[in-house]
Amino acid sequence: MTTRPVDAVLAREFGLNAEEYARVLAIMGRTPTLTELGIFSVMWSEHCSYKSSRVWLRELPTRAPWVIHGPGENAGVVDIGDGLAAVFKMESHNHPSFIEPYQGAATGVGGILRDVFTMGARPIANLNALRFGDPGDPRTRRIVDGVVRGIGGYGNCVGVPTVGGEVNFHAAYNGNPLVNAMTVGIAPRDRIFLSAAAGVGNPVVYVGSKTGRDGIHGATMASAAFGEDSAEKRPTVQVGDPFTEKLLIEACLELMATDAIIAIQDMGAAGLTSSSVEMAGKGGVGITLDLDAVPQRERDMTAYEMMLSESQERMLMVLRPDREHVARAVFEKWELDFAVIGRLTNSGRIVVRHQGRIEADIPLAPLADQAPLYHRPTMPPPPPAPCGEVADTVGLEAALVRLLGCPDLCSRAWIWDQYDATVGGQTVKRPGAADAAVVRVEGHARALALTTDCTPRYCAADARAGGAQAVAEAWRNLTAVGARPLAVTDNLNFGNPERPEIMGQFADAIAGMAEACRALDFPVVSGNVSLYNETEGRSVLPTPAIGGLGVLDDAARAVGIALRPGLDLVLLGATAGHLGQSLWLREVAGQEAGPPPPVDLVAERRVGDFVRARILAGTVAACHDVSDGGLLVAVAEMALAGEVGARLLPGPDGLAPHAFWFGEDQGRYVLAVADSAALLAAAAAEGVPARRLGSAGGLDLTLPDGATISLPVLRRRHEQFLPDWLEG
Amino acid sequence: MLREMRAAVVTFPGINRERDMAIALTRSFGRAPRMIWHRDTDLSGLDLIVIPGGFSYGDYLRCGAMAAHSPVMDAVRAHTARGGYVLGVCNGFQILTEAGMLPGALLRNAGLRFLSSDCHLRVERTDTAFTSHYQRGDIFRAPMAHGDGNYFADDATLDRLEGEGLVAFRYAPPTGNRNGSARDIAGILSPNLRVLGLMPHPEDLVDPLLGGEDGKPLFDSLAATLAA
Amino acid sequence: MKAIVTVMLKPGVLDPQGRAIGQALAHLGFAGVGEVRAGKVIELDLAETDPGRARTQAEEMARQLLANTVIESFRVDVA
Amino acid sequence: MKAIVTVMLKPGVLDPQGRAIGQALAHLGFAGVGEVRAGKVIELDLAETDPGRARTQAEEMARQLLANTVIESFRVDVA
Ligand SMILES: Nc1ncnc2c1ncn2[C@@H]1O[C@H](COP(=O)(O)OP(=O)(O)O)[C@@H](O)[C@H]1O
Ligand SMILES: [Mg+2]
Repeated sequence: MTTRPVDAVLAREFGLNAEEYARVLAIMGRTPTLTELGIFSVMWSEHCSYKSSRVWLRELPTRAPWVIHGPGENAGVVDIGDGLAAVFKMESHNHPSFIEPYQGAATGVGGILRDVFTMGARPIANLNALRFGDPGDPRTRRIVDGVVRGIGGYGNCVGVPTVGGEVNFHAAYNGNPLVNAMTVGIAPRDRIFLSAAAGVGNPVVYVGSKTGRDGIHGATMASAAFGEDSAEKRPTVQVGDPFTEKLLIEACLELMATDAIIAIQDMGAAGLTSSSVEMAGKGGVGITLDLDAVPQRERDMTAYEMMLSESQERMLMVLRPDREHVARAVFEKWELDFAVIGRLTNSGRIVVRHQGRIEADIPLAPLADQAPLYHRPTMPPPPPAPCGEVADTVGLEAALVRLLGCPDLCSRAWIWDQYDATVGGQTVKRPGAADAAVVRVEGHARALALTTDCTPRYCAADARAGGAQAVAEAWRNLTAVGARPLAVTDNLNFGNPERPEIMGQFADAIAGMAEACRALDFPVVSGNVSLYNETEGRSVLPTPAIGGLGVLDDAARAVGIALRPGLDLVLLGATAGHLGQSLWLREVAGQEAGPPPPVDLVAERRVGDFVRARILAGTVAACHDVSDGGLLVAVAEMALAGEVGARLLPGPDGLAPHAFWFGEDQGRYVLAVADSAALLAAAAAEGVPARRLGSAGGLDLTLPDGATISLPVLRRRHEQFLPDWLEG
Repeated sequence: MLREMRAAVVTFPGINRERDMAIALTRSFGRAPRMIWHRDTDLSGLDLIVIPGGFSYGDYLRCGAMAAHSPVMDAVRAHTARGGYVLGVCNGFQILTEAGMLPGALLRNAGLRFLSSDCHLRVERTDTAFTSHYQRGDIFRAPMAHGDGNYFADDATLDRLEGEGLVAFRYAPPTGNRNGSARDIAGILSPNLRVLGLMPHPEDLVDPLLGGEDGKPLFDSLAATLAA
Repeated sequence: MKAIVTVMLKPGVLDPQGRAIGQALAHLGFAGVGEVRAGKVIELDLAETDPGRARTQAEEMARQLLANTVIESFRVDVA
Repeated sequence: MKAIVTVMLKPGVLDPQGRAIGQALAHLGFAGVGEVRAGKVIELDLAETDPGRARTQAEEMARQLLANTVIESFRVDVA
């Protein structure tokens, strides 16, 4: 290996700017070694240090009586009753999924699973929030195909059902798709495992797969320090091994049933470095690592390579010394590597030894406390101009058919048919069956409701309104199945934070999210920030994806969206006919314009609480929130799900039909009930706007203007886009 | 009183539907099955051995190939030689064919994609321990979730299976045969009718709350037979 | 020694993967592509240094595990 | 002509399948098996009759479709 001097130039290539490198020199009091520089560069990277986002993330509410652990742990933890906790988080794998869609998405799923089971929870559900480029872009098809196969390939194999998600298409994601994966697990509430190391002298133990040269810090690829064959030796793409992950889940859970583990942390980004630094740092202890003991897949790996490798399916634990043999036996049973690779010390330093040399010796406190923190300039984006009156030139029927077949609204069955949604035997509401997935807790009546939501075009037009809307929609989707919304995980996908207009979007989106979370008692307990999502200077749409979790005390109370014959349809919530940023405006009128629909958080809560109470009272047969595409799309989706038609009444006087049926006003639900009079009366009594829309029956959808569409025709339109495009 | 029925679920590294199977068996049998790790080879005193679904050994090389060589499979063979019952579902079916306990093989789905959705199965015979609680010709629903469920055997084997009435279930409308299986075969029996292998998952449809009880008669059939 | 075991579906067993590859090649504009068959290759590092014995070993591995002779045939190359 | 494209994971890329096969062979009692790598082989019937041109064609197909050159390398044999 040729060596280059460690200096400001190399630091720059490792992603540290001059000021940051000066800080490294001050902390070290000498020139760092290559390994030390590597450790600083990954710990102070945007991904690990949140240096651009931290000041804003503080604004999010994170507490509620039911929150057990908020942000700061591997995943968020909330009390769900029966002595149980739900553990959940969302994480992005955007860039790897562009380079190698299958493995990028697969390892994304693997990583988020580890964040959850490292806390002692058995994963019970996966979700995925996906944004792809324009279907017309030649790259998009390959990316969609690979990402979907990768998510299925990993999730199906580990045996965790994939129960929900969302998909959008927009040219802004050409060359930069977003792949956000969410995992939810269940643990006894008094058996949550944390990462803070404790007990000087205790063994530091490595388990899982061997370490190879996978995914070593992208920055180092640019360095010429490694000779000609560096590209061959250091694949930036990691290959996932879901089989090993499955063994790792079972082995960890088996060991967690004993008292052997003091602290545990998965090796995610920056692998051994971040796990050891964070465990020791959080526990306020020191740590020594002996890299000769690390299980290695390849020969002649350097300390630098081992410390920065992102090989998958690995965990780091601190064990009670008298239980080391118990742990070893468990991992041997599951045929996984197990190695004592270090000890905790009282030095307050991380000391890395390799082949008789000290390769790194860094004080931990300043590595954490003096990590860069930026108040980057923000430029508030201009408020969107109103889009004014837009006349309807096509009528309701043509617009409905076009909308139901468009990429953003067409059936996602082609995708979820590749995901095992039933493994585990607890899936009460599968993809497509309800606004949120519902998964029962094994052995209990109780169930979790799960959803992911964000409408990036709203966020692009007005990040604050869009941020609030994403939270409100997640809350609404949980409410629509009858669940009590508990908490949120998020995945904030934005462009380059060094550009003030991007930082402005980021700050605004957080402000909107915070406002909605507060108003809805819906705190953020975990999350992930993904910045620099841009290609050729063009940023993705601001996409603060929200993962919502709620609870149903009795899974049998959950309702889906499927219509049944003979029921009345009732709309709850106020309709102003807001067409700005609607899909009707984009797909039918050909404009992406106007402000997004405003979210009235007080009304949101009033309507939602009313809907949930009716569902839990058992008077609601089906419920669907009104979102993308508006009211008529929601009704059509209910009809298709139930294979039952409906006859619709005219909308209110004074509102253009297309505005009533396709406007995207927020805070609305369509309910199917046997007794609409009782529902209307109850709504009136509580000040909730309500309106009877029509009744269900037959096999046609009859619109208020008399037009009739048969469900099979509508279904073909709804279901054909993805298979035609991807299998053709 | 009913005789005590003894069922066991055998698991291999990578199996992931053992819990689903245990729940279904417990529902029909009134008691939980024994869970057996593949390194244990003592299967004495058992009436029914179930090999559940999943991705044994990651489905690497060929689905079921590595599990089929596990020591426990010799014990499963001995169990059938004693006249014991064996049920293999999905990966379990693949393991039974790889072990040579059922004929044929499961190839990649014809469309080359993992298929996860409900399918419909027609019951071809009802005079077996696995199907007595169905009516002949019944069409029932079961979730399927597999990438390699395309049943293949040479024509002579297929003719023999049909001639001897060893086809237990076939894919039926409305969903039909989506994986390309020869002669729509979804499940087959051994000549003594004591070994059943099938691709779809009746164990995931035994609870009205989860969408229906279409799979329950299979487990009720077994419970009734074994209690007799 | 290195033994290379190539496993192909037997003639007569439908090979949807081969067919799909053939179609995809045609879509990409490659002309003159007839039948396409897809198979597996397994490279083994064997401690055995005698080519004949290495071959016998690899053949035994193929028969027992690497190929399913109901549907597949195999070929062993030793280098 | 027949072209045979062999696609293997690049050295250094994790090969979980190869690893699992190696372990299974060891469990079956085969001793002396070192590293195992698993790959794909695609056999193409080409209308092209010139070996050089057939190879060039097959290499182009490998680059465009048959191999994922981010993680895989390939070899073409013409017969
Ligand atoms: N990538 C995906 N994976 C699994 N399910 C998905 C995915 N995308 C969408 N779905 C499912 O499709 C259904 C419709 O999604 P969506 O239109 O986003 O619902 P809503 O607008 O009500 O939030 C939901 O059940 C959702 O979980
Ligand atoms: Mg949504």
